[in-house]
Amino acid sequence: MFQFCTDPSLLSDTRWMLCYLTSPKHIAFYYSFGTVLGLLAITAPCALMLGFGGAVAMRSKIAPVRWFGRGYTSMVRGIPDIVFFLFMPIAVDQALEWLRHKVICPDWPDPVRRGSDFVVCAEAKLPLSTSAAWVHDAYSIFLAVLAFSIVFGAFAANVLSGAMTAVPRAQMETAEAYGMSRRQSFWRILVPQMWVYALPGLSNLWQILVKATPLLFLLGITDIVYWARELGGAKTSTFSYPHPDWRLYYFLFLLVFYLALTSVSERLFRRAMVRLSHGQATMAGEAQRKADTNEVTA
Amino acid sequence: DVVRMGTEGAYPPFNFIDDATGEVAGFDIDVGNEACSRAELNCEWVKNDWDSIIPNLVSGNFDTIMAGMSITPERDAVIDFTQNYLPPEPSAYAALSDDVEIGDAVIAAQTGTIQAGYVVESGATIVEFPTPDDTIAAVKNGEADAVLADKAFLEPFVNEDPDLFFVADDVLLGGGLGVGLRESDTELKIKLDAAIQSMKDDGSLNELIAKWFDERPGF
Amino acid sequence: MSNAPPVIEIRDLHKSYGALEVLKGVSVTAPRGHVVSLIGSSGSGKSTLLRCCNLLEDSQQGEILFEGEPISWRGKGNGRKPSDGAQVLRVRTNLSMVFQQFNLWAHMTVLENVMEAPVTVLRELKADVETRARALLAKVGIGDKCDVYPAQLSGGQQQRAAIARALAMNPKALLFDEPTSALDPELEQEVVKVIRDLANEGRTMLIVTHDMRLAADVSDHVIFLHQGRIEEEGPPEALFGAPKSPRLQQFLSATAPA
Amino acid sequence: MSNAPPVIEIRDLHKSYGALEVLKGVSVTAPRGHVVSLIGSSGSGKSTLLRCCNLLEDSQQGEILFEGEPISWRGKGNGRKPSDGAQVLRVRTNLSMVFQQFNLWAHMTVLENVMEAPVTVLRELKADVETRARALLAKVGIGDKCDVYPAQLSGGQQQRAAIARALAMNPKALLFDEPTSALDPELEQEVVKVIRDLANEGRTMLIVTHDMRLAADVSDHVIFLHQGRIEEEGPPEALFGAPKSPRLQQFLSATAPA
Amino acid sequence: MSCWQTVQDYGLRAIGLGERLLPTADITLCHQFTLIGSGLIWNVYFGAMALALGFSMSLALALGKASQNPFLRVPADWFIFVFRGSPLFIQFFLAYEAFVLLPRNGIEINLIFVEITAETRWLTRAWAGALVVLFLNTSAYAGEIFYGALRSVPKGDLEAADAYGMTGWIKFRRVTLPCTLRLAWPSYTNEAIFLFHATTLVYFSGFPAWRQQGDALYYAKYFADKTFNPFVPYPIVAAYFICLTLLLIWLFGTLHKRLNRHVAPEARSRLRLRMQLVR
Ligand SMILES: Nc1ncnc2c1ncn2[C@@H]1O[C@H](COP(=O)(O)OP(=O)(O)OP(=O)(O)O)[C@@H](O)[C@H]1O
Ligand SMILES: Nc1ncnc2c1ncn2[C@@H]1O[C@H](COP(=O)(O)OP(=O)(O)OP(=O)(O)O)[C@@H](O)[C@H]1O
Ligand SMILES: [Mg+2]
Ligand SMILES: [Mg+2]
Repeated sequence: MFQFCTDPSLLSDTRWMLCYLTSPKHIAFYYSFGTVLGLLAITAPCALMLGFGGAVAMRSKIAPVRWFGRGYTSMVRGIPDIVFFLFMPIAVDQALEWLRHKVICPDWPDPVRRGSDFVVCAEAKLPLSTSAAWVHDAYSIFLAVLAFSIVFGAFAANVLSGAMTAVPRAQMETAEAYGMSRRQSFWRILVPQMWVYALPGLSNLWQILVKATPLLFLLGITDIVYWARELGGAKTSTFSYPHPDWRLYYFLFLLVFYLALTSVSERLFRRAMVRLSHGQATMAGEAQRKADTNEVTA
Repeated sequence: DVVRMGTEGAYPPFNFIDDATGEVAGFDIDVGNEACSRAELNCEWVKNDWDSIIPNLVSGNFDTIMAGMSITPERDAVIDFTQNYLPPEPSAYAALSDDVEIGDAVIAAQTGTIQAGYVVESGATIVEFPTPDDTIAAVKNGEADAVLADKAFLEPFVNEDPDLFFVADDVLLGGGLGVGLRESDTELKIKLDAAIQSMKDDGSLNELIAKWFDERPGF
Repeated sequence: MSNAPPVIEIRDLHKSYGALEVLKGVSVTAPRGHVVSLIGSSGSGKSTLLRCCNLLEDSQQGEILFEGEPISWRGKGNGRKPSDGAQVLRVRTNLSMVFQQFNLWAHMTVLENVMEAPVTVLRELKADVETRARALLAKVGIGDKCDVYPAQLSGGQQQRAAIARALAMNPKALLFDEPTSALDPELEQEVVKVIRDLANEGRTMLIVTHDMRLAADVSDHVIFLHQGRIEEEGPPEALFGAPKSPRLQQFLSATAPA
Repeated sequence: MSNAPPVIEIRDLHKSYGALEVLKGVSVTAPRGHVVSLIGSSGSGKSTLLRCCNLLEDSQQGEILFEGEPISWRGKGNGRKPSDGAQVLRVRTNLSMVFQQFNLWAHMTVLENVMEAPVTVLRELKADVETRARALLAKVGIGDKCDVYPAQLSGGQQQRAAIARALAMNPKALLFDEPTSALDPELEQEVVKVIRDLANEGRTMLIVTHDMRLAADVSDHVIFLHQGRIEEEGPPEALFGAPKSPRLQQFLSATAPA
Repeated sequence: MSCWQTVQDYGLRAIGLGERLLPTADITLCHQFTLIGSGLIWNVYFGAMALALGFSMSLALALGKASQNPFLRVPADWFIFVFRGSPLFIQFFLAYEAFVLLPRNGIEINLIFVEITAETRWLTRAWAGALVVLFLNTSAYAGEIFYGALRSVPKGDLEAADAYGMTGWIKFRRVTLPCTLRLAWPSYTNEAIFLFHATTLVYFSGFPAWRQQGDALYYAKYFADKTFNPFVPYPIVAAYFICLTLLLIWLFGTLHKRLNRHVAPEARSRLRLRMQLVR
């Protein structure tokens, strides 16, 4: 980074530290924060959408759709996410390649499974072995997002369907009585009202999602925890910047990062909650009414 | 065609991430790059978690493994290895004092390594840690009496830390380091085998060994 | 006109909650522009009858006809359900209900509550509906409460908002479940006026009420329900003036000033 | 007896919701064994007055005295709150309230609803309370509904359960918010009888009602609230017989058969 | 060797009973099922204990957070914030580092007359150390859930309680708590499931495994490592956990039914059906 960093072993402490903290490895570490945030930003809406779909499927009048919804949520909910991530990406990858293989090279003479090997024709590989490195990266990110969304979608489905049942029956009944179709009463009454009940659960889920990002490494993405471990571990003179075991500091730094992220998202959730509790005859709505009252006159 | 080479990037001096470049570096990488250029292959390094490195190889996400992986019969049953590019690597015990009775001591090792398997069979009490760093930390804070790991990995620590000593005798585990390949990938195996052989023949492999390891016999 | 089918016709309706038989064969006919009042003691099944009429509850036996068109059913007994979704929707848009507990939608302001169904169900123009909604809210006397949430209204205000919401649908028939329970006598008179106007406009109404004065004032026909059966029915003058059944006599005696 | 302090005394009470001033200086006195009725149009602040009396809402100005003992306050204006928790408790256990929306606890059966407060607050013997609760439920005519949950009751049944719950506390004074809104005339007469009995037992009552007959029948004193102020008050004969204020005259004219 | 023999040898291996050496060659499905199943003992132990200990703690935290008193609210707020706001395995790491620092010989507590030596060493062992972390973690999460539910309790119910002079503990236990539990139950069920899943992190990245005694995932990884085939052991863990989750859902569903007794019977039977099917 800096001119004077060429031979770290000769540097004074502050300069050493400066060079150390700007080494390409650290830059990669800083980048990985962006990666994690970006992945969260993609995954959360995907998971929410899958969850919404799952919740709707669970309430469907068509039995197979309902079974599918329940099957999906209970399956994925039943499996610890680590276990899921440990073999899911490979399984999805193989499944996709196998499908492509069947379509692209139908007259490939050799079997796909040879002993423990899984070999598809070169044209069916995902991504193609000729593609640039970034394609490989993008593909692994895609798999990671997919795996995360599937898992957290199942949980979101559960939270949302719980929230849907929590909306007072009378409210839906009234909508029906006014001739709203199932669809209309769903979108106009149920969905707006369910958020109040869903928000605490979703907020929890978001926290859990954020806290699951360290598992990204299992999915082949070098995330912040990977780098913290890598950078913090004791470095011998094999490395340019030898130092003892500093993982504690790196982990404390991560702790601060995660706490900051949590506090920002909590603030957003709280704001959303305030908007949604409006007019609700609950303890929160009541507290809010009292607060409003004081505000107006104060 | 690009040959994708899988490595872990967390096991110095075999493979690690270089401070200066942020890319993988180490003995494995040097050997791999040289072998590739001799075999006229276009190689690209891929980092992968140690735990899933073999499954990813067999499912075709990369084509070789060069990650300080020792040739063992179990691994050989699932994947193929080239001839070794490092003779069988001694493993060593490191401890805080040199009067540790290895036979009934608490020995730390990384989960899933050949050393862990060896400690279990030796009858000592084993404590397994997820990362190699943890095993050394465990010895230093007294959780374990000694750590068993590749000597090349331990050497810098013992050399640079006045509290750590090598104790007991080294043990030889495995059949040396080899390049892991899919069993169906015979063509690549022949090419890499030839390249490694030529490196052995002209002594360039021994030079690399000397560069990365202290006083290690070459071929 | 006189040979047009009645707007609402119920024939021999039976309804149970589990083992409790609430309606034991009730028939009601409400021709166009008529006001039919249901009176009877608490728990006699009045609300249940209204809810069945609106198909909010599935009845086990008997027919429900809307403008001469019978509701088509699927299944039998406890499993009986309306089979034609489009028909159910059509019936419901033409029938507006004011609930005993008001059931205003908690997440919408009063104005939104009133505008909701006309805009989303009838697909009317928002601007038109808004004008009408405001006028209706003003008519029931809560024009100044358009933008507050139901939780901030007094009981009577909620009830009036619920009435405005029902009227906004311009329905052919209205079902009122105790429309004046939370209203003072003055407002009650207002509601009576509103109901009369509606009847004059040709709208049919089914009113459940405990207020004999209301029933006597507005109805063309009064039905006295007792334990799930019709004990007596007839024009209000006859029913209130010369009740025949001893049960009704006893019931009405309570109405005379003590 | 006559120089005993009134059970409930409210002096010049003011209460606003935000900018909306709902009570603008109301004074009410209810001596022991007296029944005071509050009438007035919807939104005039009747429910709010009851809620203030029970300290469920904090008022901004004015005094509330229970058996001559003034509630002690902390803070001023919008920040005013009762300062003595023990006192609040004592007042509330001696005052039972029947809510306009009933507010039965949804997770308890009717019997449990009635038994709850006497057992947990007054620490009476469970067996005794149960006998009394069953008797009370029978008295209000829902003895057969002891073991169902509120959601399974009709509106009138819920209201009666709420009345039974209030009576089970054996309170010195009762606050009724429209105790007969969901009741038919017959049941209403029952409630009137209950209220009379209670008054004879020496219990004080504050009743909010829209039912002029009820007010005329049971009250010793009637208060007509209008827009947060007392417009007129007096014994029922005077108030209903010869109303002075034009607003009350207009209000009452609605009660006369149309 | 018969499968029954394998079960006898390895069924309780995770808690140190049975064969000392794990199978290294000729690994059969039976081996995998047995050992992974025996590892499940630890998952159940961690999950059940943390849940049982955490329940009252989380209610206390929720009440603290909802309290007007800043001396209760601020600590509860921070506790929930810190434990909810950081990844579990960072907590494991930091806790382990801290526990290791405790003196090896225990802490001497001098109480004028007697001298107590508090053994602290066991805190570095997973069965105690990880349990402490999981307990604190789940308390924080469930505390937040209960806090949210507490704020959604219908106001009419609370007003009625106020009006009848119910206060403090009685009002809480008789009215607030049942409503809160009822509202929080689905989320709390989720949290319980998450907790059981989180127990797989104990040996995965938290605490060391002694004498190859670990949880289900530890043995699954062991087999994945020995057979190089992730498609057998991990689905076995997954299957075990699905069973465990179904059991949990059934258990919590039964309680949920109790909490929802007042919902109309037709709706209730629907609910029950759904619960039993899967959900
Ligand atoms: N929580 C609240 N927030 C804001 N305004 C409120 C709230 N509750 C009541 N109000 C307003 O206070 C006024 C008086 O309400 P209150 O409930 O006391 O009326 P009431 O006399 O009981 O009427 P009704 O006979 O219709 O029940 C009404 O205009 C109402 O809109
Ligand atoms: N969801 C339900 N489950 C079981 N029983 C019910 C349910 N709803 C109502 N009931 C019972 O059905 C009977 C009739 O109830 P309904 O609400 O029709 O009475 P109502 O005539 O409207 O009385 P009210 O004048 O008190 O409102 C009552 O005995 C009631 O307990
Ligand atoms: Mg009714
Ligand atoms: Mg009121």
